[in-house]
Amino acid sequence: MTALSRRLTGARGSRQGMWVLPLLIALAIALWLSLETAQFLNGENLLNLVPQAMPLVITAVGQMFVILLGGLDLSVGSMISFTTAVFALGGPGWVLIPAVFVLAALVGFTNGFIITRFNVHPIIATLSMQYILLGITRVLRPVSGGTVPDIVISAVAGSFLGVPLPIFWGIFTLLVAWKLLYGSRFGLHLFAIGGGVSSGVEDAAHNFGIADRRNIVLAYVICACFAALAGVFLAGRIVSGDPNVGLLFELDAITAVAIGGTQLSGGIGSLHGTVIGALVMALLANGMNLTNVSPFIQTTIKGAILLLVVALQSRKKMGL
Amino acid sequence: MKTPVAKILVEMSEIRKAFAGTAALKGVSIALQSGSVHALMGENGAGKSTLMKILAGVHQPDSGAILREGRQVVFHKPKDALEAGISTVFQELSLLPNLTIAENMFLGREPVTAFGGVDHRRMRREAGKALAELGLRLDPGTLVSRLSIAERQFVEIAHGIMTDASVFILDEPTAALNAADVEILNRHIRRLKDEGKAVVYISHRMDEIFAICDTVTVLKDGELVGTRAIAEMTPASLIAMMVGRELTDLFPQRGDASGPVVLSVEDFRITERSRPFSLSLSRGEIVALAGLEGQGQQRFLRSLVGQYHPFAGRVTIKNKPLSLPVSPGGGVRRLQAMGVGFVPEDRKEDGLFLGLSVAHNIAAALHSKRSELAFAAGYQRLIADTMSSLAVKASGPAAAVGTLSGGNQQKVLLGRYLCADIDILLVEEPTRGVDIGAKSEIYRLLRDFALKGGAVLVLSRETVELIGLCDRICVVHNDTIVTEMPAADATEHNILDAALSANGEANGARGERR
Amino acid sequence: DEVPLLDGVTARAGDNPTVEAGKFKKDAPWVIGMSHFGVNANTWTVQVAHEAEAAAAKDKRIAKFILLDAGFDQKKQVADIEDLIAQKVDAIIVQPVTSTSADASIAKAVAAGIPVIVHTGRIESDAFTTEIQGGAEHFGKVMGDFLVKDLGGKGNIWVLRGLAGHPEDTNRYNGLLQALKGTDVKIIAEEHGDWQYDKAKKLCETLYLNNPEVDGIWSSGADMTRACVDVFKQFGAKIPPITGEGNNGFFGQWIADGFKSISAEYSPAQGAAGIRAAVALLEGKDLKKHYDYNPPGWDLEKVKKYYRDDLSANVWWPSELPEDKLKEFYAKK
Amino acid sequence: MAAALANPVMRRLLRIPPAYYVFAVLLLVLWIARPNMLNLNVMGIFVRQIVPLGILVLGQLLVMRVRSIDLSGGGVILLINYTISSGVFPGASMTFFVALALAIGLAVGLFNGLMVGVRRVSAVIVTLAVGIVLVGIVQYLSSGKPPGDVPGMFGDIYNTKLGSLPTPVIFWVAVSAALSLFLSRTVFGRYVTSVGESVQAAHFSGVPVARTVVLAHTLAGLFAGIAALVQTASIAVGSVRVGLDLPILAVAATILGGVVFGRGEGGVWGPFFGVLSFALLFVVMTTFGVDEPGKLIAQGLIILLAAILYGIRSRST
Ligand SMILES: Nc1ncnc2c1ncn2[C@@H]1O[C@H](COP(=O)(O)OP(=O)(O)OP(=O)(O)O)[C@@H](O)[C@H]1O
Ligand SMILES: Nc1ncnc2c1ncn2[C@@H]1O[C@H](COP(=O)(O)OP(=O)(O)OP(=O)(O)O)[C@@H](O)[C@H]1O
Ligand SMILES: O[C@@H]1[C@H](O)[C@H](O)CO[C@H]1O
Ligand SMILES: [Mg+2]
Ligand SMILES: [Mg+2]
Repeated sequence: MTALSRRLTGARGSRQGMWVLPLLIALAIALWLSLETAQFLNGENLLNLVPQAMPLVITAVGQMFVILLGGLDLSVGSMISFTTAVFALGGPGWVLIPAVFVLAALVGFTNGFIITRFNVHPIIATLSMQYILLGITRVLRPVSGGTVPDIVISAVAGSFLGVPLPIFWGIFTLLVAWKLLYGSRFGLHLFAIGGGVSSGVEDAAHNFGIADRRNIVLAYVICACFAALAGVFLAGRIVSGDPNVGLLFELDAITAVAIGGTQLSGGIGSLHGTVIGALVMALLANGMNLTNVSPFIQTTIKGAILLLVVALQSRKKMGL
Repeated sequence: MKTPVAKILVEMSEIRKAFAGTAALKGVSIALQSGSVHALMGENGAGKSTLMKILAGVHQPDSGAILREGRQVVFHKPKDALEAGISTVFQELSLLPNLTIAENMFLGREPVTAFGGVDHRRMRREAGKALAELGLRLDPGTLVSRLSIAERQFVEIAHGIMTDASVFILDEPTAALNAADVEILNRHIRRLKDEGKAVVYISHRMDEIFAICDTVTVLKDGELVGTRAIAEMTPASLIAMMVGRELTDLFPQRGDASGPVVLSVEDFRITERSRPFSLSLSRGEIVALAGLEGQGQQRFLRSLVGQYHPFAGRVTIKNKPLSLPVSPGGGVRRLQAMGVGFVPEDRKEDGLFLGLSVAHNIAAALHSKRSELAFAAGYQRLIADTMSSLAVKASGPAAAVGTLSGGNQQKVLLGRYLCADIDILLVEEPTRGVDIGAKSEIYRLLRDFALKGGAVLVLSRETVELIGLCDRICVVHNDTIVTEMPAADATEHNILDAALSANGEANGARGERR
Repeated sequence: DEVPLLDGVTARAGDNPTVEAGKFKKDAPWVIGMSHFGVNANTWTVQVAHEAEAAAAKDKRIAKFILLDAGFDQKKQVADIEDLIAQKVDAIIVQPVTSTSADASIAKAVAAGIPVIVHTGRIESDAFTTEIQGGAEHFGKVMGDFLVKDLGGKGNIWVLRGLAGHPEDTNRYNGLLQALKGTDVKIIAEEHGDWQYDKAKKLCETLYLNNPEVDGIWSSGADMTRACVDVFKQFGAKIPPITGEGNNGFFGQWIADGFKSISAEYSPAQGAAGIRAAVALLEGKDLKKHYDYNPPGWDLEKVKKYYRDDLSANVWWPSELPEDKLKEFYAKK
Repeated sequence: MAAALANPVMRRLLRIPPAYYVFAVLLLVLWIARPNMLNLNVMGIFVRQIVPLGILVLGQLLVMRVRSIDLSGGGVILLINYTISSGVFPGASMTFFVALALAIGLAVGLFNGLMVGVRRVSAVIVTLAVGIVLVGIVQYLSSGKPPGDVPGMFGDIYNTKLGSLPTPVIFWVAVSAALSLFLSRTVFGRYVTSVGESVQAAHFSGVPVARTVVLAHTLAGLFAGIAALVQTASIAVGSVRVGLDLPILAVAATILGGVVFGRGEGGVWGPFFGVLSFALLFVVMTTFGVDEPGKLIAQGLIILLAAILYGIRSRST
């Protein structure tokens, strides 16, 4: 029994954190839904689920990179709104699409630079950035509107060989993230830096000759770029620019990462866990709609399930 | 043995370094020769680690120069030093717990595959080979968080010496190792030397210095005392050079150990499969737990403070039973309330509040006796007394403990328990990384504590220390006590003998580590 | 024969096609879905949900009424509408979060043959089946006209706006600007109070302490008017002409303190109107594509008729909730 | 330069939390632009606006010093506001409501504390989730009974003054002083410092680590309960939504005040001035008529610059 619960919750002393239990929970929700309502397994609904979950999957995966370092990025929500606002400025896709990623990289770089060079706590640095970006977004686009390049709209709504395009967005996101995290020295260095931070020896990785600052900056750049990717996706989905579309999304992203077993103290976590975390949240939202749970009680249920999943993830270390 | 022409690989000249106003190095020069092992000696806080951290690129000197094979170099960061062929095993363990052994060993210089990914297979293979050369049978895929301190130390050493460098710095690599392990390390140091590398070896263990070093440089209070060939030195003259006086008696006189029993352990079984044992500790007595690494001595001690659940047994402290298992969260407090102090071996991780003042560190255990809502006394007097009786070298009680040298940190840690109202001490590694002068002081402190009616149970990897300090020695093997002997009759040889050949099964020194 | 949707709602003049009669006709029982922009934004938004639920409960032909809450999240509204389509509901009522975000999913619903009714907000496309446009410009202009008239076309005003970035806020503000055009009424301070009491109170205190000389206050309604009136009372100052909205707490204040005001109308019963429109379409009745909700402002006389001393500050007028519901929800103990 | 840095007085000065100089600069700006506003009457009113945040910050700094965080404050405030305004306790007395509010705060804080300190789950997520659940409970309850009026006595007390200062402000100062004394003088204060520096070392020196964390969270819950009472008194009516940004703002004010996870150089007064800085920032920006985007950008830049300055300084020492 204890061995089993260890297996499920623990993988204590593993680097992936706890992801089996969230996976079981995701499966349990899916099972419950398919028994509860015929509409869940219906093709149309399953096709809806992918684009519904996609922005969260993308943003959470980006967020995971900085959380693995023991950092946090509260500016991703604003980054998403900002991206849609830039899109709605008008202009051809081949200009706007590269432009938003350059801007995102710049924002991520600024976050990382401030955190590493000036010793500013990530929460403060990225919270400030959240305000600043939101301010700029409101200047660019005081209210929602404008048009989004057609190519973006069709890249979200269309399909290829009968497979809806959002699926390819997902595959692309996961491939890129996988390569960065598991297929490069950078990924290993992220774990190393985060491991040092979480064990209280901030410069442990630095003493191994790892370019810690550069890697930290890079992680924030990656996080911002994934947020921008989610912004591009959302711009295509809501077909306009919107200054509020990303509001509070950073909290959803952090929650998804945490549900998936990645530890906020750094060094422990996994890509698949993060995807599972995002899926738990998306399934929950979709499931409550399909089973006609009253909107007055949906928040409580969502919170309670979060609480449950997290409460089962007891860790060795105390803290954030 | 061929003797290649020795050349100077590194020269550090007139190095100065101050931390927040206090000078750690006041113009020290040192030259490292190829094919030579260079000992760096000095009391705690003399500046040895600081000098080497400068060479490793961790700190930057305030002034002075580093010459690498005659050319001046500047190391801004550790990576620069690594790239210049200088590899370091740091004094403080700094492996990353969430990475595997192989990853730790190759961190910062991982081999890559054709696709740009980390070549894990190669890393494991080579790490496995390196570990095997050090006589370790560990899976290179094991996470470091699962290793014991000694195993970590070995991994750290493996990381440091299995590199393609020409200068190797080993800052107290043997602090957590036992004699057999030290011998393995020495073999490798000799190999490096034969390959024409320069090795800097920092240790407080005199025998090691004389066994493998060629040259010794002695520092005192950040100043260079001198550099000599080991061949010209004797242990006594080296100590004299370090402390400015001859140290006659390292160990204090033994006392009278016939007081009443204060701690008795009966039919104790560490695990389900281990054999039961009993142990008693009397007032005025210092008892040792000896044995090879990982034989259960630490597990036993820590099950008294609740970190482990023993399988069975009865423990009585001053005639009051201690109900087992002890709660993991409250065990330390429980024992403190019964007058028992526990001093953990890893002072950096488990012992000290590195960022807080000496005063806070010393007083920490005193507060625990009172209710949360009670006023916290200042204990200025007691803190000052403790600092002076332990001769803690610090700018004052407000100095952060993390800025003290290793030996002084250890004194602060012991001071915490000595000044609390405690009459039984459970001590792990009382002198890890402590210089010979401080060692002697610590031994005296523990003996004084016993003489005043206290009782001490000590666990240490240094057999000589156990023999010299204690009254009785219990040798632990395979999770049970196999022999008990009066320390006066014990020798390193018969302890090792008992530790190795208990039950007639001849376990290799490096047998069941895990 | 016009379908009565709500007092004050009229078919738009000019180019206004009629929805093909019988196009969405279906036999009862019906399932109607509603995507609410944010049930729990404030007590007004809660009441809209209650009004809709009550109206749906009254019509026995509606077998199921599914209320979904976007929580002011555009992403969620898109997902909510998709989920309603997947459930194959018979009609979808949308209160758009923004003027554009729901466009694509509304088009999707219509393509699936489900009629879509849009109300209390507007969207930029006309993919919907029918809309009851809550006239935000009109609302702001009614307030602005009142101030212009009361100040004799000249004076300095503060502007208390709602949630920045919210179309309702921008459109009401645009209505104000229309009213001010060509007059000598000048905006000397303009701040966002997010329609909330606490934010508006901070703002009014700060503005007052900065410069108490103000001739009138344009408040975008909700709970900001009450806050600003409280500030003037706290300083013992004369309350300048100030605009408000149909909130019972504000009504009580107005009646008690007798300052000059107007109450722009924006009934939470639009929730019920949406249900009626959906029913009309399912019954196969004629509906126009565009309806406007541009009711006149209320003066103190009308306010006195609606004000209920026995109910809490959080009920909004006019309401269609039956008396027992009003009592259940809002009775002061 | 090195010599100057070595001077202990100088080192002390350089470690002053950013909140103090942000406050000083804003005060100077206001003094130049609107000297007439710099009197106790006016300032008292401005400060009163921020008292709920100020009290919430007291709890935040406490949990941050034991390396935790509490994001559930918004939910606590909302739930208490709802219970007082919804009439679910008809005819209850003021004392009852105060006791109820404190009990809710304590209970939520205790729960957070047990989850963080005993079960050792992620503090960010667990307190976020608790906040969501509390908001959800209010949403659920308000579907049957929307919030209504708050007993008049709350507003009456809120509007009183002692001398020329509003009572809520004096109350805030008093509670802050009490916490400051509590932390600097009691054994619990030492425990907080110890746990913040090293959980392991605290454990082995006999600090009841879990109990310290639980108590810190419980007190934070209590402060949230008190903040809720003040907030409710200031609105005088029930609501279904409360600023979700309140806990995050509390974190920001705490960090500006020199308290970060584990370390507490700014004590209680650093974060106190962090809150005051936010109050002044709002006043200054409103005074200058900065528009909404401008406010956001200015707020972000000021927090950032202050943090950068502090970061550079604390690094150089
Ligand atoms: N904690 C610290 N306190 C004081 N100085 C520091 C600290 N950490 C780093 N430095 C100094 O800052 C400088 C740059 O440090 P670091 O090696 O991190 O640079 P970097 O540009 O990030 O290198 P890389 O890109 O390889 O990570 C060095 O001179 C280093 O000594
Ligand atoms: N990072 C630091 N900040 C401030 N002071 C420091 C720092 N590192 C070392 N010191 C101080 O510099 C002096 C030399 O310390 P160092 O660690 O080099 O001694 P050591 O000779 O290695 O001693 P030990 O044998 O105990 O390891 C000590 O007084 C120590 O307190
Ligand atoms: O749009 C609504 C209403 O217009 C009301 O004024 C309250 O706040 C807003 O959310
Ligand atoms: Mg670096
Ligand atoms: Mg050293």
